[in-house]
Amino acid sequence: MEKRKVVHPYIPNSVPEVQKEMMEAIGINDIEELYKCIPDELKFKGPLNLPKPLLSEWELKRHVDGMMQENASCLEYLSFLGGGCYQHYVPAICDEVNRRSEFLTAYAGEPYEDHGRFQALFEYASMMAELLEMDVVNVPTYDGSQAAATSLRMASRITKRDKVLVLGNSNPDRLRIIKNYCHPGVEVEVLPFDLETGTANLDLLKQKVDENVAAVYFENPSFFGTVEAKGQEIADLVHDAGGLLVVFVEPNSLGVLAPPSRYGADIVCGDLQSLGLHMYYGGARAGFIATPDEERFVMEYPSRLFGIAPTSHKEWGFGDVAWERTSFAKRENAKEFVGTAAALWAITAGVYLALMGPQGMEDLGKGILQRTRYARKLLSEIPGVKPVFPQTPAYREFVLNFDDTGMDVEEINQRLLEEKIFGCIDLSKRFPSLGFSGLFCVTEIHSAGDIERLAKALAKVIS
Amino acid sequence: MEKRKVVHPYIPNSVPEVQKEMMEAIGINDIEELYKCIPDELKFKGPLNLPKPLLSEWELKRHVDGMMQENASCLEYLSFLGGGCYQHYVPAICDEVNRRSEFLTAYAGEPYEDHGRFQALFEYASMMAELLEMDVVNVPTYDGSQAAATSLRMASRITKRDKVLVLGNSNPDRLRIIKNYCHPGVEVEVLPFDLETGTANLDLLKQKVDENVAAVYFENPSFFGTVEAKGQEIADLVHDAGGLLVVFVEPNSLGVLAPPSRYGADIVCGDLQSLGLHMYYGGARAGFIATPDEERFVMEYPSRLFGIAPTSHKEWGFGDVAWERTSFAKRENAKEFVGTAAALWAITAGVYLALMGPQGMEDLGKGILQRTRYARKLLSEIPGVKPVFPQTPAYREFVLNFDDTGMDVEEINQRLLEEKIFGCIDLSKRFPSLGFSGLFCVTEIHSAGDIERLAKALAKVIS
Amino acid sequence: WDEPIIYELSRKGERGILVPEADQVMQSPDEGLGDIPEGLHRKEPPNLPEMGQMRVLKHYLRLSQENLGADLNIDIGQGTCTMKYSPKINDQLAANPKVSELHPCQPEETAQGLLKMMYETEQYLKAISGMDRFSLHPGGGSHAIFTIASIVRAWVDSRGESDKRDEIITTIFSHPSNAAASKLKGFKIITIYPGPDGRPDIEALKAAVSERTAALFITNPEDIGIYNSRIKEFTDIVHSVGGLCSYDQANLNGILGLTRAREAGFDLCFYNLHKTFSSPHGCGGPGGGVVGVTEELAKFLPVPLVSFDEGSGRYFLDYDVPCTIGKVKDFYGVIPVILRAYAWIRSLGDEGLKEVARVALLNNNYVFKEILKIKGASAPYAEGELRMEQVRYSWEKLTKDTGVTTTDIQNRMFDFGVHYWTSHEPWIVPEPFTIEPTESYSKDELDEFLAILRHVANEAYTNPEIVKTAPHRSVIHHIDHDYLDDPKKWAITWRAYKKKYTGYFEPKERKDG
Amino acid sequence: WDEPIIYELSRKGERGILVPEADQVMQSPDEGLGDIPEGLHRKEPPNLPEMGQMRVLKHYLRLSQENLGADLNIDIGQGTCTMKYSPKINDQLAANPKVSELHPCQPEETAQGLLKMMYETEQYLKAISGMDRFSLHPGGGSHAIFTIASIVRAWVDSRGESDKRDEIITTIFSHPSNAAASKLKGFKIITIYPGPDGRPDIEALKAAVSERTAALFITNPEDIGIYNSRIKEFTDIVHSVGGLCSYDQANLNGILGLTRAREAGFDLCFYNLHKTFSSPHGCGGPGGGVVGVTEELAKFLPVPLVSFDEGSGRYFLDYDVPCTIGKVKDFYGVIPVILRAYAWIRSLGDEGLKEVARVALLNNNYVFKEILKIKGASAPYAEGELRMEQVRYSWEKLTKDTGVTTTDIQNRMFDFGVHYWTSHEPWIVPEPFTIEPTESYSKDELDEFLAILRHVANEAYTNPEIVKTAPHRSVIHHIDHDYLDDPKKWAITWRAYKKKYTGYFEPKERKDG
Repeated sequence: MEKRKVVHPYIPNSVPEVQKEMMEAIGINDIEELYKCIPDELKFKGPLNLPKPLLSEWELKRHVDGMMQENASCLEYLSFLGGGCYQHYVPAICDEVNRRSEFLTAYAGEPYEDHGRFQALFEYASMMAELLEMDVVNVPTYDGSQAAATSLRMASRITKRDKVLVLGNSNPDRLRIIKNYCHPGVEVEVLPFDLETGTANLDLLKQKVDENVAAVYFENPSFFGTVEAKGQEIADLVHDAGGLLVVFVEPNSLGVLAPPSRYGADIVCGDLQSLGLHMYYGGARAGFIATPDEERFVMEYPSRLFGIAPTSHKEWGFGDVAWERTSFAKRENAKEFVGTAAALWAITAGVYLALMGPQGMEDLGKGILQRTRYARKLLSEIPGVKPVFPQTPAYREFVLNFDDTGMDVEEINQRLLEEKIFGCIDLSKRFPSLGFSGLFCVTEIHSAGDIERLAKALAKVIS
Repeated sequence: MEKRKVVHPYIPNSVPEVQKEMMEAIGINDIEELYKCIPDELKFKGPLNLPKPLLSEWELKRHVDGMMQENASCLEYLSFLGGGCYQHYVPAICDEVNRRSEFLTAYAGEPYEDHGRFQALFEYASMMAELLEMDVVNVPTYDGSQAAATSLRMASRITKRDKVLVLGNSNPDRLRIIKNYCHPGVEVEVLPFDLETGTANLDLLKQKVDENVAAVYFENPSFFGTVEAKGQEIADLVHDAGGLLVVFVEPNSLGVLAPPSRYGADIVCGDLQSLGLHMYYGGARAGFIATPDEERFVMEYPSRLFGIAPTSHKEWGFGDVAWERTSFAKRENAKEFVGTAAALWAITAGVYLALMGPQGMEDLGKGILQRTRYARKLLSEIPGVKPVFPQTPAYREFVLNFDDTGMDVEEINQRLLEEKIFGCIDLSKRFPSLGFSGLFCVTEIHSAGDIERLAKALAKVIS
Repeated sequence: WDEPIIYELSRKGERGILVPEADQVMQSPDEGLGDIPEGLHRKEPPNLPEMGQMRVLKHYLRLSQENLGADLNIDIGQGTCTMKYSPKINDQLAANPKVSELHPCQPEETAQGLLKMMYETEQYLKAISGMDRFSLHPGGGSHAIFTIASIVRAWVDSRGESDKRDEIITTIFSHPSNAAASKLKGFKIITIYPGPDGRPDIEALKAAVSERTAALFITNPEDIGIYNSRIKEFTDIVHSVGGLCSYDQANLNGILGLTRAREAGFDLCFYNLHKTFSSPHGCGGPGGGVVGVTEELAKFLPVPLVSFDEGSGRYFLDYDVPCTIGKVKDFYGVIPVILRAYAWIRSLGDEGLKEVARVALLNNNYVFKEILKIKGASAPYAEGELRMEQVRYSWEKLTKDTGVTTTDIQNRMFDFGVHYWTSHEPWIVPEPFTIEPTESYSKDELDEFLAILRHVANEAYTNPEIVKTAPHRSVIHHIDHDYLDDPKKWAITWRAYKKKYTGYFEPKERKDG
Repeated sequence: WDEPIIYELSRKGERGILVPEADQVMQSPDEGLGDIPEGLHRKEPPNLPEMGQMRVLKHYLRLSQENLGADLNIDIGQGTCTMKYSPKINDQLAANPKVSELHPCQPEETAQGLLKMMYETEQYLKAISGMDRFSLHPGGGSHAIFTIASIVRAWVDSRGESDKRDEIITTIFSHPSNAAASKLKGFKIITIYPGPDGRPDIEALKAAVSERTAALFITNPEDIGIYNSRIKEFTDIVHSVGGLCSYDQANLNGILGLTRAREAGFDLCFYNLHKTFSSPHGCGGPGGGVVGVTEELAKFLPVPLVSFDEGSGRYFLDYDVPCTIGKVKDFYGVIPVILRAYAWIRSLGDEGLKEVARVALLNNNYVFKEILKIKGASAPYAEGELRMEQVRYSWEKLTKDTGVTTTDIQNRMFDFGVHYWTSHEPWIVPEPFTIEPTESYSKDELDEFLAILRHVANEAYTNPEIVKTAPHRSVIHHIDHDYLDDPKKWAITWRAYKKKYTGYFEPKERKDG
């Protein structure tokens, strides 16, 4: 019995009769003639070592969903994990919009055919600009870390200096990305943070900032959740030395916290994940960069920038601003490089901001501050648990120390897991100076009951 | 502390300032003036006895999803339940299309604004027509049972007779719907089926069919899954007496089985659930009615019928055929009544048929026949289990008898449940003549492994 | 898009999706259909289109874009239908596989979440209506009316009055299904017309009632948006002759939480879940109708109900309904629609639901005032009074002045991307249109709609031709209606079309030739 | 739609969504921000639009309809980008909360399904490429190139040749990021131009290589669709001077399963998951780039890799990469994109993947033959030869004949609802356009696209004005590009617009006034 050729739903012209017709039009007898330019010794002749295809959708779905069944999600477990990826609520409209075929499958169309995409991205930039109080915002980069690294490269080009200072209370993985991205060409020096407060060590900064420093970089809130209150002093310091201040900020804190532009930041960057993106195991990221509307800044962006322009019929038109900066136009003579990054997430973040509005962002920020305070206080009351940086205000995340419990953080987490709780990020190895410490995170999705459940479980685990 | 008024996201004009502005335009001072026409004694003044609102989406989602978490779905349990609602695979495109805002939230627009809806429904009817080999298909009714009941009412009006005969191997719930729908005006007599074969008792029919009978009705396959092979004899019988043959058919069997029009059916009806609709606990239904393109049939439909028509610019136009039949036009002088029923499910079924094509429907039907045979055989080999109607071919469903196991069906099901299997529909009470019997169902989603898992569990349970 | 009929896209051999093959062990050695008798084999494959998956998707995406859904336009032109916002979160909740992949016959212990949701929904509906028991089964408003008519029928029969009580009274501004479904259940229909204030004439009712009266089926406020303040007198009159009163509350939006069926003296009522309770309309369903009754009539409801067993703490399907009419719908109701309604009620609560009604009234009366300022427009009946949640207007004067009809206006409104419906038949109000702003639209959107309406009305006076020849910007142009009403010409399927025509509507054979 | 800028839709006080309030116990008695120092309080709320939920949704739905996605049009006009069908089932699989709601730091034992998927994906990519190890981290093709450049940099540094090996060779028809990202990593760029047959000039390569050569970054077939049969010679030449060879396989579609990077002598390669492997393009990301390397270079890959521990039977995040360049991206890669690629590979298997390439070639050469018949069109280089998966064409003759440019043609193509892109800069090929039919379109759709192209080319000869003044049916009309390049005029946000303009582009103050 001859096996019928599979006509695959994704490949309409795998129908043999159609292929024959098309081959005739081309003037060949065999599809293999189409790749006779590949030398025989380079032709791959064997079967690829792949599993049997799952030809029907049902089999595919059953297989993949079955595999994913082995995961336990943060909807099933109660999670207090943060450290750069956050479980915020994603409004249904965000999913609705970014799953629309028209946005999901569009790509590089021109303003005339993809007017909606240009407008949506312009509006995204406009809303971010208001949140940040900056006049220029880019079409996003791959992630916040890329945005941070590029911000520092931009600062280096603008100041024509090749050294940057970054605070040691920054996300350590982000610093690895920055270091690789800046090498070679820009030297990255990491400055220890103040062990007492978890924030900048101003004295040290005063020593370090000089006329070779292109920029000082810090994160607000820091990796530890501590809020940096000395922004203006740092800005003054670096500005006096002719350098720039680069701040990585959590945009969802800006309903209540002052934007970095208010304390002197020249370039502000960050990640959009908290603005309407699901966590996706850390796989949904998009980085923003914001600057003043000055040529010296704008011309150093590697990213695409969408501007608004008049049309012959008085509509709102859009297009690429200063295209000639980009590697699309200038190859190796461009500013860094640009490619397909994360536009859909920017549209989504725009939807998020439009839904939230000023009041929503304020409610969100306030609610997170309230929960952070409550959780830190409640957990710190557990015998053996000590708050780290207790005098420093915290946003969303905070550090607890377990030295007095006689248990290490891994063990505590393991025991919490049995209670269906994802506990904290273990800081012991990466920040040995903090002892056996863990980073906890709360967001607007946590009710008082959730936090109390954690407190109870933690008390039980370490008692 | 005064509580701020909630401005609800679904009610933009709940903003107090806006309300004030609008009240001024209307010339009132208080919204209550708008319903002063409601007499005071009818005004409801207390609070409605409702739980506290879940104002944020997150709380709502957490609450509802949490509640649904108490359900165990047929993706988690292995299910062999049928009996009128079937677990077939729903292609992703079906969901994609029926979740599109443009289809989901459209309603009663005219052909000029909702051209797409009219075309999609016309195409649905066209594809069903081909599957059924009938020239007229309606915009669907609430469900297959409603379609069956209306088909019988139509037959009564066409023949001007007021009695219908229905076979007792039909879905008993459907018969309840038919009886209520036909009362008063049309007498419904249920004829016992042949206990040997589970199909029509031809001798009995010969006695019963006379010039008072508007129609004979049977289901193919029957409620027991048995395939009725005597369709043409029954058709001849009723036609000879001047009546009509109404057949309720499973559309997804028609890739391999002959459509009822081929064995003399005058009106064919059924449900669309098997064509791309999720089960929804029995909540996704749509009924179709198909007839020849003859005025005496067409003018008796209560449903809307969409026809194709030319336009002034040679496009394909659409519109309502013979609108004056409907209760929208004629109130109590119309054919039965019509209202919002299940249009979206028809569009979905159309998508399903377009995806499947002739080959897909054949593959589907063949695969289900193969699985039905395999499952019936495998399970019948278990000691104590006897096939019912063993000589009659079956499609998708079949009946097994457990008299020899010493257990009743409820108990067997309960034990299977412990194995995470939804076993069978218990027929013991509704069909006592079949003893302790259960109705099993297999579809294309069942692999040999699934069926073997059931066989193993069943053997274990009853041993 | 100039999208062809799907059959024009077919190419032999293409596949849209593949079906899971039976494993080897299940395949028979022969290629045939096993024990299926030869005569039942399908000889020729069904003539379905053959298309790759992407092309199927593209076809339907393009068709979808050729629609004006409530999500896309300012959908206040479809009066009586309450085209409000259907929250996307509720669609998401209903799409949960823990809802969509449940079988109606699976053990009740494995469907407790869903049963609880149904049970709770009933409790909320009871609170909103004052009724004692609800059935969630019906698939829409007309189906709910049919269910009510079936209950009235069973009630009449149970009293041995089948031949005596055979009349149902309704009003001309109540939905046509009130008359049609009652007729189907064997009742004679008496229709009451409005008095000068637009309200059903109470004298006409008094004249109509008798010991033959089985029931009154009435809406209030009716489709014209005027609340009948004497509604309690109406129900009293019907009760006085021993009849029942059924309240058509398909659209409850103007009085939600402000007044209830119970206090107005009704024995039965129903709501459309796809109107007041926000489930989307789906191009005409699936919707949901829920029927509420007093304790006395609960024993007639269709089975099963959803009840709670205190002992086991479990919800269950309750078939213990002694005089049940049986069933009206497969299984237990339109679950995804019921779930959406549940979620909607939960998201708003007591105050929110009342705010819905209040803002629906506010929006409507704002629009009402503005439309009355448009030259050529009027709102018959009850002059000087405000309206409830909608208004039936008339272009009578405009038509007289300009020859432009409400249908012309309709076609022209499409050019501006908004939906506009005339009204249910018969057109008691001449050249009617019905606007129902609901609570979902902001003042700016209402103003935009009004601006379009004003513009088109002005065109009727200044440039009537452009209105009469509309639509100009639709996907298609003027449709020849003759092809929809003439049995020789109509084609309800492509199969029928191919039998009657070749090419573009070229008749295959001369008629009467 | 004539949809305003979102700020024009704002109405003070409206809300789009509500945020879960902190429970009473968590609220502080004061209304303030607790311990946040006064100076860090935000004084004025951010100027975001205030809109009801339905209006936000409507705004974005309308904008979405103003796009031509691959799902909607015959998207073969975007050559080099492989605009193939992205199966909807894969979107559905990626939306599973068991994927979307995972935190990257949750215990590995609770993410085994996902880790296994990532591990298996790597195995498939190894089979397809012949490479020994893959990193799934990069967020797109350019990012993958950057990662490769980082690895080359680390490799050079590790050999103590930082100052010596400082040149990277690429070709003009390779993606611009090959040059740009290498430059960023401190290399000098040497660009090879094509010989008369369109293939990179091997003599130029020979002249370019030296002990300064760090690596060759090359595409094959290049963007013009011509396969370089001597590719092995190229890699041999570079190896002979001790350099590495990196294969830009962003677009693998023409040779998938037919020939591999390994056999062609490459040390590194990468694929774009949003091209060949079908993940949707998302208006320009999120995409995915995966980097494959030989065993020798695996130690430089970014951390973590995903490995399998035989002992415990568990997959884990493997940080044991001795010379790692560190990290290039947050966490572990674009998970929803990787999952789609996994599903796509699984749905096709060995034979299916090869059929993809075969049909991509077939479709392209069919279109190629037809386009060459169009007056004014040509395909420079390699005359008489067939092409691989795409072709770079030229309207040079048409422009000479009629004055109509490729940009004019582009604008006119939009009027017919299809996308058409010119080409990457610089335009070595005059008046270029690049067509890549992929395997996703049926012959009928290719014919439809060709018919439109033919029609527009014909218009250029018969009615050039209509082409030059296009688009005529777009949502908007001719855009003044001066506002995009002049710093005084540009406005990249609404905030900037409001500072520079009032009304419709009325300057706020005279320049140089």
